[in-house]
Amino acid sequence: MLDTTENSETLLEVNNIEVIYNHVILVLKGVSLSVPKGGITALLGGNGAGKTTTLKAISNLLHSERGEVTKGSIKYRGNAVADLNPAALVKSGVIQVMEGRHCFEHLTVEENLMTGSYTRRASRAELAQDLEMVYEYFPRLRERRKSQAGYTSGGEQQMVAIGRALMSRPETVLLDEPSMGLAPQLVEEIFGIVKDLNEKEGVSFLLAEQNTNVALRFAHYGYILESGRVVMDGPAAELRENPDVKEFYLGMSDEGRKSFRDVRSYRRRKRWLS
Amino acid sequence: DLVFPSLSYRTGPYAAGGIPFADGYADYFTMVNARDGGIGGVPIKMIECETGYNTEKGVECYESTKGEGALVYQPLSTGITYQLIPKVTADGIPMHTMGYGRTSAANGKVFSNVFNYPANYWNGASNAVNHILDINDGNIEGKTIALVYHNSAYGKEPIRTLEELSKKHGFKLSLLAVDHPGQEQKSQWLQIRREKPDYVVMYGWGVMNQVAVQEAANIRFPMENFIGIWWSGGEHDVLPAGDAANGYKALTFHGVGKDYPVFADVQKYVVEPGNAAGAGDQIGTAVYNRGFYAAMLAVEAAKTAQEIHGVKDITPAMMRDGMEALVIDEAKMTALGMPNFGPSFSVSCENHGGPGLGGVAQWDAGAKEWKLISDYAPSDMEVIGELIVEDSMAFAAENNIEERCN
Amino acid sequence: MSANFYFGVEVFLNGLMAGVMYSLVALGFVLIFKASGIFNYAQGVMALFAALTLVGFQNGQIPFAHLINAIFGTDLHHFGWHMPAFLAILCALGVMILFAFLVERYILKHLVNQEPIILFMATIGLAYFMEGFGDLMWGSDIKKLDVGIPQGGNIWLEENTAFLGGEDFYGFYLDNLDIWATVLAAILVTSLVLFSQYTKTGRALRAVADDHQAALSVGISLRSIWVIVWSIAGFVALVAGIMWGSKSGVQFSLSLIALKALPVLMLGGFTSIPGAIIGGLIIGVGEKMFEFLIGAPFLGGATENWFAYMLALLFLVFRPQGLFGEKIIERV
Amino acid sequence: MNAIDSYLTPDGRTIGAPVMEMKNITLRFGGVVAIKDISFDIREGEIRAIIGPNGAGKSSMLNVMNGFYHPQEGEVHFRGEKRGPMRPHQIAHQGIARTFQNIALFKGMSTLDNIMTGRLTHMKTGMLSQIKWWGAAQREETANRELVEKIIDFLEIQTIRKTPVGRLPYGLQKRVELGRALAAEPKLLLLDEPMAGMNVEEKEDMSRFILDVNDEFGTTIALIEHDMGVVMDIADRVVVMDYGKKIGDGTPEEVRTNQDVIDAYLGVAHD
Amino acid sequence: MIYREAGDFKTSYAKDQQTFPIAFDRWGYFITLAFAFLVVPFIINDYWINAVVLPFLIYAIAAIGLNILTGYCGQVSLGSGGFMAVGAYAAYKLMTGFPDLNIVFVIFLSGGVTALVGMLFGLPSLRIKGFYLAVATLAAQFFLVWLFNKVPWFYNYSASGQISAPERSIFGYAVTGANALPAVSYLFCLCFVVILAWAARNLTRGANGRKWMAIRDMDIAAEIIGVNPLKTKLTAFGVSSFYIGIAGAMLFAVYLGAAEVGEAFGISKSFLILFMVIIGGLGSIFGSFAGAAFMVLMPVLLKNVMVGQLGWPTDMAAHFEFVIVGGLIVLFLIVEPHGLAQLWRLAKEKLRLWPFPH
Ligand SMILES: Nc1ncnc2c1ncn2[C@@H]1O[C@H](COP(=O)(O)OP(=O)(O)OP(=O)(O)O)[C@@H](O)[C@H]1O
Ligand SMILES: Nc1ncnc2c1ncn2[C@@H]1O[C@H](COP(=O)(O)OP(=O)(O)OP(=O)(O)O)[C@@H](O)[C@H]1O
Ligand SMILES: [Mg+2]
Ligand SMILES: [Mg+2]
Repeated sequence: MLDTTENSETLLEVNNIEVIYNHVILVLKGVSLSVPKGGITALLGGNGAGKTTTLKAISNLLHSERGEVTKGSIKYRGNAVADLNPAALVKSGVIQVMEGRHCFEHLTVEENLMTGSYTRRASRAELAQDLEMVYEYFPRLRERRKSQAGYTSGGEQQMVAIGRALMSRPETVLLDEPSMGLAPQLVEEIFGIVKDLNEKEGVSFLLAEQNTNVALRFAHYGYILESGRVVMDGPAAELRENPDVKEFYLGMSDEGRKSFRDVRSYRRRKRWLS
Repeated sequence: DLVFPSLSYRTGPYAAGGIPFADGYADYFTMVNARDGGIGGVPIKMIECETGYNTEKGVECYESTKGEGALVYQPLSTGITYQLIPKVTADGIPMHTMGYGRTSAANGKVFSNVFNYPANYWNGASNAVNHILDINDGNIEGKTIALVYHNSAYGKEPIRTLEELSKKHGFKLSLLAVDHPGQEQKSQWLQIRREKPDYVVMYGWGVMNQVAVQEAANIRFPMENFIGIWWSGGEHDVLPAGDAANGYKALTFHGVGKDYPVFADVQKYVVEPGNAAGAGDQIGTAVYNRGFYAAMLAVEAAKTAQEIHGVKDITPAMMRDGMEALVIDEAKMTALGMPNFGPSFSVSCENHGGPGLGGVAQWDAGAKEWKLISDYAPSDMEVIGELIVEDSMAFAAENNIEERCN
Repeated sequence: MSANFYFGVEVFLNGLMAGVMYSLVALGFVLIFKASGIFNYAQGVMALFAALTLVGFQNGQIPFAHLINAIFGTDLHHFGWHMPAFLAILCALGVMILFAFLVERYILKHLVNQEPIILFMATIGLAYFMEGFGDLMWGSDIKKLDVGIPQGGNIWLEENTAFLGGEDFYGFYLDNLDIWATVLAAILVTSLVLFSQYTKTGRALRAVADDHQAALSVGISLRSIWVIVWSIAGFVALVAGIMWGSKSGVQFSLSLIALKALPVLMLGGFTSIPGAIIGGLIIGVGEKMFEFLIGAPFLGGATENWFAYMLALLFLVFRPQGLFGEKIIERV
Repeated sequence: MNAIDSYLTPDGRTIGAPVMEMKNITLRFGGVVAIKDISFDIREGEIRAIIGPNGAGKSSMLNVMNGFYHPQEGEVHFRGEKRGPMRPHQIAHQGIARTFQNIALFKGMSTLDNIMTGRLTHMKTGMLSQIKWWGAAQREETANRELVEKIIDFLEIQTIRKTPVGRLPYGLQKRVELGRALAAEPKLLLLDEPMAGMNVEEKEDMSRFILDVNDEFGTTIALIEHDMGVVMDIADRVVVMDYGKKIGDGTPEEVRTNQDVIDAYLGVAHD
Repeated sequence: MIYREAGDFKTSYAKDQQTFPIAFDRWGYFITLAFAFLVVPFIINDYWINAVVLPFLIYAIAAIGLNILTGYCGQVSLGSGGFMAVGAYAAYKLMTGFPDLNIVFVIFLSGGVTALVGMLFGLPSLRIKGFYLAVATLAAQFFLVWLFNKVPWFYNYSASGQISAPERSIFGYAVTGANALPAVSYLFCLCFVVILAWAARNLTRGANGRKWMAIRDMDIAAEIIGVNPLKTKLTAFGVSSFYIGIAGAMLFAVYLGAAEVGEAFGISKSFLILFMVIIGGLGSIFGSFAGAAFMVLMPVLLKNVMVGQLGWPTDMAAHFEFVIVGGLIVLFLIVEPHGLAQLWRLAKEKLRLWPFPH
């Protein structure tokens, strides 16, 4: 595993941001995090913690949801993100894979993938090669390349969404729940791909994940978000050893993995809340 | 002040006709104020209110102006007229619908407050047929006349009359409806091309007129056999078709062109001081003259009212009496600088519609002007009168109106 | 064959031609819908505005003269030049592109990711606005538009087909203007189809229509897409404005041609450029033939307006997405 | 197929007669064969899992069960009767409710209203008494509201009762969707990846709910899930699909050790 | 704290379901009603009633109707003008055919007739959706207008095809015709508005409303949870047309007094009502009122300011009116796509938090 902590440059810096939806709903209450170049950073947390919101704030997609960053700053390579429109951001190498797939329903799978290369000036041959790469990663997509994305299964759409992002040859990928709805085998594969890209091509990742187990296995560093605040952060290996994380995010108790059948509704209070 | 509201429409689909009319209506009042210091010394106050040819806005305009002591309404829209008939009757304000509106309002026995002198739609239909009769030495047995009409209350008005006349004169009538706004009339004109009617009479308004003239030119229908009602006889209706429109005829009940002494006054008292309504470029056009004429009739009626009641500051009720007693003769018009500008006629309690005299104007594309080619000739009151009685009595029955003037 | 048959054929041909005229308007709708999922009600007003601008340039009218005169008491009307048609068209096109920029800047930008009906409403608001604005700028009187396109029956055709139907038949009547419209439409459609199917931008257009947010997320700049599309739509509006304006003069009613384009759109499918043409042909022929065979003889005429819609409705019941529209994806 | 009428689960519950039987179902979309000749049954009171790789046809299978897709071949038997051609809403009235893989909540409505829609199949007052409101309509509304409030308590979503669901985070939306399905008091509940996008803690909760529903109301449940831990723990029997075919069927234990299943789906044998 | 809901606890579900759960709102509502019934009739004059109040009330009914269809059930309709025409002509035929029939019945019956016609034109909605449906409803608009224009039976064979409302009275007071007193026709309309708004509220808050909204938000899912789409859409079309028909009947009989179908019930009417619904807020009864008020008042206000106060030429004022109304519509949509009702709601949320920002 790459050691990323000290000397590598910080690509993305989120500084104490506050996000409000619809002028009234305060969702992020001061979130700070940083993504180092060449690192895989995980953003963990329960439902509604604000992971998606954080990612959207970074990729500047909040506007279209009537959300606003009201405090704090987000910098990519030292430039304030707020000044860039989403397209410019993609051009400078940041791409987001949105939660819930968001494929272009009426475009075929292949056309969907091709839209990923929209900001690139690449030759046909290069594009064909990249397309080939995506198909290598997801052979299932090759079979379905001519069908309209709207008719593919949930998992296939997830693959399309990820493949589409890869087509932009990004420098930083914001992955929102990539494992959602994917078969276990494929989850492993996807994280394998993430790791691959990270190690071979130096792509940095910020990934929001519920599947803490896998996420922490592949990430270098993790942040845990709860109700719009970062409650804990640290190198992935350390987080994995934290007893609270173990209990609440990895589903382990002292005796090893608990059975889902045995959990009771009763819950222990999380240490950081006390 | 004597208040004359002008329910105009300078916007919307019928603005092309609404603008010149409103200009003419306004300019006459301006002229009277500047030249004579008003009517009998009382200045005129004209309140313009934009209706956009929309009935609801028309009502709003009516309500907002009637409180000012409006003397007479000239709504320039058949739709608004229908709306206002009960209202003006209840409020005791007269309404003048000149050459449009509810034709049977000519029956003063039923419609106490509505006037439509000097001519109405049915007169127009008969005038057109009479003109055709004239050309054909009084015999049009077996000929075909096609009516191209705006598919609305207005356009449908002449149908009954024409049907009666066709029975009487033995011509064949063929009806062609054109839907609002009338940009696309291919079907109708192909049908005309196919059926080759001898004459085409048109009841159009707005863009429908231009398209019809253009289409007629396109299929090379002989223009001199194409006769429009007065509302289809504006310059803007024929100009777009260029030379092809040469010879097109339109009915009229007032003078066309600028060749009247009164226009010198307009020039002097209205245009030169910079008080012309609108852009001031409409003077002398057919529809401008119509507005001008309408205002003249209103002023004359007001004068009559002042005479009858011996008061200068007349009320709407007095104005109504003035209108009912209005007499327009050649001497009066000459004195006004408008010799032969319109037919001579008089209004009475029973007859609010005047004699229904109408002339024919023909378009000279080279000179770009209308030329009056006939005298103001009477229409077939035998037929029309009967229809008017029938329709107005039906209205009276529906609304429990007792006949007046007995 | 009887003359009646040839009359039928003539009506049919003219129906085709009328259809082409409708298609010219429908194309603008399709472009914008395809590219952004916006049902642009303002398309008709855009055609009017484009035509007004064109005439204004041609005649050297001073924009807002009326307003200026009213405020400053001046008496301005014309610059006093007469611009050649070609130059005036270019200038009008420039104005339409500027318009596209402004629409993006002040309206669309703020409405990213809204429901289609909201965008639709915004375009109606825009239509209102432009209607008033166009009138303020150029005046609401009727104007004659002439860029040199010939009008009137095509005599050559008429003379050379007169022998077909015997004495009562004069030969086929086709309006020269319509023939021109057909040529223009063919060129427009071909180039637009090529553009949207085979270019990167074309693909991006379709992506934007499906999902604004996702399009943003892959780096498609909605702003430039919208400016491009609205510019093209502005151009199409200009073409439609020229053709319809030559036919009926330029004035308010020109904006109502949008209503003639809607059934075409519905029948051809909101997202299909060829659909706009084929839909137009079907609607044109359908309404003219119906009026010829049934409407005028039996129903008292003026059936065209509703019949076009009914015809389209009938088609839709069998194909809810129109003839060539993208299938509506229904999944759970 | 299965000769036995009932069997006993490891934890001692009795599983009854088949509620739903799928017989030789084949479903095609143009050239794509989503389901190829699959048969299996779901028995009274059991939790039946359907697993398989992406695009295997699991969701399509649920869609066949609730009548949204009509298979080209094969029969569906519900409670012993063969099902004729029926519209999905009729099937809902027979007592089948479901949740969806891509959340299909009614975005413009509050949580409460969404769950109340689940009760629609049980609400019968006519239009006129609705207009009048006082009386029958209000009584019915209140009665159903009480039941729905129970479900809300049960799912622990009291605080978001009046929030429009569009604003809710993903996990809560899934819970609301479950609530909506439960509100219908279905005989058979179909769940399509109810736990996707949840972390372990939330999955534990969700598992708890599912088990409780099954326990307390005796609802039969068919469940699609990719988390093998969950499936192994809470399912009574598992069907495994791959490319539209059935490649395994049996208890979790049997399935887990089935080599075909390991190859096609699990990748490695899971603990 | 002026606006508060804290401390306003509900002890039963019935209480929780009431229309105005917050006491403050409830009182505001009662006061408005009392004002409308007890004060307005005495202070109103001819101008206000005819230019503003009557159209506002009548359009509010139509807007509620369309809101039921479009806002609650998600079916965009551009046929409202046509349906209003059905109401108007039905009223005309009933009034002239059965002179003794009470005007209240006439109006309700007209609504009923319109409901039937609306359901007929609603049939294609099972297959046609979204904008395709919107455009398809134009078929109804154009066809109905053509029909009423073409078939003389509808306008009792009058020469021009205009219909005019004969005088009818209730408790001896004329409500239609020229002799109706402003206060009488105002109260007459107000009663209808209150009853219909109340009925609409009841229809939309219970099972029916939920069915409609389910169809609106996701028709497939709705069908799968047991909503019969055809039946639901048809009831929406029916109820909606009922309201719109009543509005049409009143527009003709009480407000305009005379009408010509193409002019009074043309396509611009359809758009006008759709505007009201959207500006006001889809899926909100209050929004229907707000939208109607906006669209009726705004032009009158603008006109009075520009022509009356500033003395601009009428044509320029009219052009500016278009520019301003169009601009405002766009502005509203940008500021709050969910309409005035949502703006109001947000304002209340803010007030609730006041003086704290969040
Ligand atoms: N468009 C919106 N309008 C209002 N509130 C919103 C909106 N989007 C999200 N929220 C609120 O913001 C909070 C954070 O949501 P977010 O989607 O960021 O959570 P998340 O961590 O991604 O959760 P999940 O794991 O379920 O996806 C939630 O409480 C949600 O209700
Ligand atoms: N309506 C449809 N039209 C065309 N193809 C379809 C349709 N529905 C499903 N398919 C195809 O059928 C196959 C099975 O889809 P299904 O959604 O059932 O998969 P799944 O097993 O649920 O997968 P996942 O775990 O990814 O959700 C897929 O390849 C999909 O593309
Ligand atoms: Mg999220
Ligand atoms: Mg699935």
